[in-house]
Amino acid sequence: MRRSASFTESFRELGLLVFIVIICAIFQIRNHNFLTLENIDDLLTNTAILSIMSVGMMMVILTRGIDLSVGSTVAIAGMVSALTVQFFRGISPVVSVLESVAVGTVVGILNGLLVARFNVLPIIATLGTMNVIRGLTYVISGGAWVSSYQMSSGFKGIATGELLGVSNPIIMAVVINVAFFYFINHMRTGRQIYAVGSNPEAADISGIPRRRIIWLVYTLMGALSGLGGVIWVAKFASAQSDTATGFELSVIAATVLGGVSIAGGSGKVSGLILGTILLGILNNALPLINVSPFWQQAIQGVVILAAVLTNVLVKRNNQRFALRRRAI
Amino acid sequence: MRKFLIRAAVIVAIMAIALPVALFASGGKEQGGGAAGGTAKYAIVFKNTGNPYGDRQMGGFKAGIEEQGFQAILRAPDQPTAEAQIQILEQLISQKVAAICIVGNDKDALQPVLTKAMSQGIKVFSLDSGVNPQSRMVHVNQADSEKIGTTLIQAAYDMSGGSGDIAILSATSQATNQNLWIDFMKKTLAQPKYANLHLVKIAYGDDIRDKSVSEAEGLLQSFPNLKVIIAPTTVGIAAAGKVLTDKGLGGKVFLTGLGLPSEMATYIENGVCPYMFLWNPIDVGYLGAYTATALVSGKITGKVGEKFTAGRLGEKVITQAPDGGTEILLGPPFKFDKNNIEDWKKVY
Amino acid sequence: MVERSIRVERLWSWRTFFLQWEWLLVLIFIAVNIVNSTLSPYYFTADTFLQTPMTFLDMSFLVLPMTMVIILGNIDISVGSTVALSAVVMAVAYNAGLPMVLSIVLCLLVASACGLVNGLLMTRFKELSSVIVTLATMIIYRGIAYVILQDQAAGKFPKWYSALGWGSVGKVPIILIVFAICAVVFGLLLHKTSFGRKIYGMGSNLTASRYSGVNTDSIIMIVSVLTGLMAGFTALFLSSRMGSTRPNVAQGYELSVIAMVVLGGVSTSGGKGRIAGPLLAIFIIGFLNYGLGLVNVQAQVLLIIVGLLLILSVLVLNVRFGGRYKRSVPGTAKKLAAQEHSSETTP
Amino acid sequence: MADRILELTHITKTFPGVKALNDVHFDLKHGEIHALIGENGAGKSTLIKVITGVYQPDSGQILFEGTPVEIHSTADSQRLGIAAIYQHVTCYPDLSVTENIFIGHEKIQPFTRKIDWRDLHERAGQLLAQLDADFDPRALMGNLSVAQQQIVEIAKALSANARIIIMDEPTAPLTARESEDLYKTTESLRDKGVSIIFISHRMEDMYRLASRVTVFRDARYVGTWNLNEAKREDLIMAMVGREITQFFPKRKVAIGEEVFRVEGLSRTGFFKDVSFSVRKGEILAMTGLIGAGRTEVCEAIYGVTHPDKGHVILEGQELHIGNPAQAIEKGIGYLPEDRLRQGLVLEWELSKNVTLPTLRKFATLGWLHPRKENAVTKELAEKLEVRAGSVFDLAATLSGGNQQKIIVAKLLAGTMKVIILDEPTKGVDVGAKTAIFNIMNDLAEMGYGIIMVSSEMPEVLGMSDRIVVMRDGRVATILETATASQEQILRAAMPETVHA
Repeated sequence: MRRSASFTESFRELGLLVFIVIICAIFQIRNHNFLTLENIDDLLTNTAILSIMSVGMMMVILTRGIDLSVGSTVAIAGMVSALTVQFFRGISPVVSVLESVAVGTVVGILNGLLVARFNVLPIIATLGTMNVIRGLTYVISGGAWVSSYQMSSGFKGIATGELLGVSNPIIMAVVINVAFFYFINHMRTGRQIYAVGSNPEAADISGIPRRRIIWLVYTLMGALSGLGGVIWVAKFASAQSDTATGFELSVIAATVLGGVSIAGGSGKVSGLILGTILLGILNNALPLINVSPFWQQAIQGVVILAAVLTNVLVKRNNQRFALRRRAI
Repeated sequence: MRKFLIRAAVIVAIMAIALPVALFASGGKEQGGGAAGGTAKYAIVFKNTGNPYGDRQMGGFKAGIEEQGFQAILRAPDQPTAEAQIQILEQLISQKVAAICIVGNDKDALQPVLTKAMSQGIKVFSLDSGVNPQSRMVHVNQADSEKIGTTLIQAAYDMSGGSGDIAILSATSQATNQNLWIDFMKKTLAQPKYANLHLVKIAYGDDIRDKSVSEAEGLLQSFPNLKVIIAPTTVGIAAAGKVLTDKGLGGKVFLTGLGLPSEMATYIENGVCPYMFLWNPIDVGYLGAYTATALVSGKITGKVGEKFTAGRLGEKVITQAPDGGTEILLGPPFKFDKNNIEDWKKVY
Repeated sequence: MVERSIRVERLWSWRTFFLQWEWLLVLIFIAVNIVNSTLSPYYFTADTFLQTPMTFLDMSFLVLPMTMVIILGNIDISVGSTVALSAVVMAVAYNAGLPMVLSIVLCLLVASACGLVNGLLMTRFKELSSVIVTLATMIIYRGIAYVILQDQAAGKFPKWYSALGWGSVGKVPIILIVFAICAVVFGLLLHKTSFGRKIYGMGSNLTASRYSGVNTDSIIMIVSVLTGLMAGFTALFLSSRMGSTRPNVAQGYELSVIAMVVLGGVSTSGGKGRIAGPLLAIFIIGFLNYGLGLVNVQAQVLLIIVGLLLILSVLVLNVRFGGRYKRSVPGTAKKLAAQEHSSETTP
Repeated sequence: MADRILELTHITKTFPGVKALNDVHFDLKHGEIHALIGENGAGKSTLIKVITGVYQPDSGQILFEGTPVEIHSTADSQRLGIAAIYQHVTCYPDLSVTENIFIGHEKIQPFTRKIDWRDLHERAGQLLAQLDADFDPRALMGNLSVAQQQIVEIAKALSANARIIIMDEPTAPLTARESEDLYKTTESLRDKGVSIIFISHRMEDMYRLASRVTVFRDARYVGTWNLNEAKREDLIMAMVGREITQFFPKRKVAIGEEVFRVEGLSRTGFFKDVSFSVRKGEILAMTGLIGAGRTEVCEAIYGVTHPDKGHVILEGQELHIGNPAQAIEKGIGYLPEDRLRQGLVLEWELSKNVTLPTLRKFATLGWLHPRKENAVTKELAEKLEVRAGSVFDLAATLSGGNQQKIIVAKLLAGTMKVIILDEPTKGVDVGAKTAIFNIMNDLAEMGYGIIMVSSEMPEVLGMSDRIVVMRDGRVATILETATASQEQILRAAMPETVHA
């Protein structure tokens, strides 16, 4: 029992890892500049936002939910913080970050309200907020952009600054992932997120505050999207109202690819990180090798499907395994 | 049940509120729409909303129309798709506008709706990013495509010191004007003078921020001794500027192309991009405005050789366009560098 | 136990009749039209109601099958990509010299094939939620479209083809006629045939339907293929209206379509809703866009309005059906237990 | 009364339209195993939920060790040391055994707020050891067998050092061997001084474990007996409310030639070469302990699952049934065990429910004829004496018995040759039971071959012509009812070890 259990858990991460190694090898063969420190730095920096937000998405999906509004949240949070910087150049980047996170949190709370309080199905609730938030972004920005020169260097430093030669986004992503790992694996609330997703009714019976947990995850998702927003805007030194359109799907894809089950309750941080990295490589490294850009999507889709299907097949195999062991 | 009725009432109420809110919110943009039916209405449809370049262009158009005492309608879909533009054009047709000035998201996809407009006596012409000759009377070209090609190559030549690898970072590979310019660049490179410039790759950033950045980084990784990046698209050039700045490659790899002063100010000031070019979108729109009125008044019909006076821009003449149609040329691209960027970055 | 007779005729009351969601939609529809016509003098012209639908109906073909999909308790977000792929294949085939008629057939075939693949994946891998399956195929289908057309545009269709999306029979646009026919067909399928009955059964209680001999797999397959087919229709009219096609057409259609279906009062937890709702929703949103477009309202303001409409409608529905029997919806253990009891204990 | 740890008096609880508990009493002594029996819907589960604080009673009093208490939440009941092990095990399949045991009250390190896993795993290991379970506390709950999961639930109760443990039908999903292990565990708990409320349908459980038994019927309190004084018949009578004998109106019908047989049917992990046959007009009872694989066999025949080996033969020709649709086509009808999940579309009208399996008969080229549906529904419903006002009533609004009749109607609407009834009388009231038995007789007379799965001995002996007894997924024996005795059946059903 124990062996098979641990076996199945580790299997997917292993598979992902192998897969990553293989494509890295291929890329390296096709372009020798792929595995240079500098390029890896680029790659990780570009993946940082995705990684940060997929953490939030993992929590949401663990509770059997989904959040389509994250792309719009990135846009509005980024836009608000950028506008503030434009008018008060002086303010410290820390404030901008906090501001952006705050905006994101508000959106998150709103989603949480709809899902946890009014029992609106997550996909619908967030589909609605997605539109509303996107529209609001246009309205508050009046359609204008905030350009590089209107941003203080401190603000842009949020994304471009470095610590010990590692760029801030990477550091933030790492910190958040570590913190998340600790939270989800070693703290009561974290485990209760799993519990709620794994068996909602049991959660009610054993006195877990299900609604509050659900509300919490959407709020956190919003906050992380807010953080993603400010990094995004600082990174590209330009705030637009159509920022990160369709980004929600990348985030969801990364999470699912990382083996977080849409049915809720199961998924591991290690898998999440690998999934994010894999998607990051697919997104950012394909320009390097001379794969025509038009193949990129097709490749992505196939990889995602393959990952999901292996997951199912492994599970089935394991069940058959368990049945054989059963005494008749 | 009663609860339900209440909610129902709430919804209808919200509808009633939402609509005025909508109108209020849009009050700034829409130019009195149906309100004053009297004066003739001239419409411009840009690629998508939330694009300052477009705002300037539409601004210029508005100015041009209003100084002639007419009414301007400024429209743009929220996504840069032809589908959305078709819907808007339909709405303009039902509003019986006098002329439509279209900045196309797709060369061919708008042909049906535009021909429909023309069949109803609406004067149709394209601006900046053109549509095919069958679906327009004339095209207002912001700058001579050939001139853009040669100028950019010349710029690369000067920056690189006459030899080395150069790459092009374009928008999407189906963007008509982009491809036209790239063709002229290639032609120019064929001349013996530029024999030592090697065009190593044409990358497509699809005018999407993150994609353009990845593509720019890809170029730098794949071609270590790259000398110049030419980005004839505002999004692409800004992305490339950002990448070069962050990597501290200013002075090693040079950047030029077509960009918005506001977006590029930083990179021109820090020397990553010694200089770049663009026409003045306000003038483009302004010229569009006078073309529209000229077409409506019948002063011009879109035939080669016709002349008309375009307000402060003086006299303009219709010439043969490379794509077989006719066009009106604004003039040579304008050069932005350290000396003038300071004044322009605030304008657009 | 005394022998007593069981009624077979429905008790009909005005109250229950008018408390149906569709009536609320009718109200909204009227409200929209009033607002529109007060806003713009051009709105209430003779042919508005006949001609306007031309501008938004092409996408609406997807609403019909999506209604079925959602009543089944599934969801399909690959429709937009299916439209793109089939449209691209058609255009390429035509430009390669295939006669237009055959190209059209090919388009419909490709679209149906896409649906078939979704169906196969969903029935062979029941553990997977339809969201995941269609998320993957969504990316793949559009990916293939890009591979085929390499981001170029293809088209230059014959004259008669553009009549499909632009022509009218008398005053009635062809597209409106075709849509009306499709709508009727789907309405009858859903409400008058055993096929529709089974769809509702599966949406309400999949297990029971299975035990009652509903061939769940084949139903899912048929619905998926129908979805594909309708995506094909959308592809036809869209490319006819655009005179050419590109791999990036119909981007984000899936979400707009789902929004319409939900606004139409179809519950995403399955088993509830009627075709009439989504149909009304199509015209509400369509005319709203058109009317506000006439007074040149910014596009993004429409986003907000539609979003609000969506959220509010779902809120109302949740109050209306208070989440009864919706096991998929978070409902408290108490509610479930109470329900168990209501059907367990003796009267 | 100091010897009572828990005492409930005059408890009443109503749900919209239903009285789930009607002025009931219950009391529990220190360190006793007290059985609570009654048919489904008699109110057992509701009482448990009242004790554990999931529900609050509308009226009545709860005394804990003689002092009145109010239990508003599961947290409250936990504080009192009350733990429940529910009928459908309420575990978290995606979490580890340790977590399932300690969730909610994990040990937290003061400053880091970190859960101390090492300590928890250790304690979990110890608890499991006490219950001499052999599996690893780090294993995923989802990978354990139901029996092991119940051990975990018990460990969970112990971890909260519970003084009262409530077991709601714990043996239902277990095989005989697993049940036996559970008995042992339960006894050891009692010896540790834990008081146990043991809810079960099964006489075996009760006589094996309990010292006292309380009987509920139709949400009412019937009485409490000491088991050494109470005779099985008395208890059954208390449960169902009448002399048993009078409601097995088995009629003699002419039994024809064989209509249906299965040979060597096997499915890995569920049952192994099962063979039996049914004749026209015959009622074949299929019994055995729950978990012996009876339902699994039926579902395999009906095409819900697919057997690995074996033959299904109807009227001489072999069938290969891929799904229920085909089974119905061939004339095999099945009345599933779980009425609510498998039998009915609760939010549907009766007529729709009745015609669902045989829609083809009510449609030409797929086009439905509602009038015909309603007519047939009315006819069947009246024949089966369904208590309903109209064919448009929602299935959810009917009582258990009437719902069961509707499901029978679903079978009758079609043309069946063999009908499988899985626990047809489970949780239906007495009147309905008799009605259903009469229906079975009618069906037999019409020449159907009938397979009746049942755990209720009296029912098996009372209604069948022959009895297939299953044990641990195999056919233990096939008996002629005329000569069969209860002891014979039990001996066949139970592993020898039990009765030795």
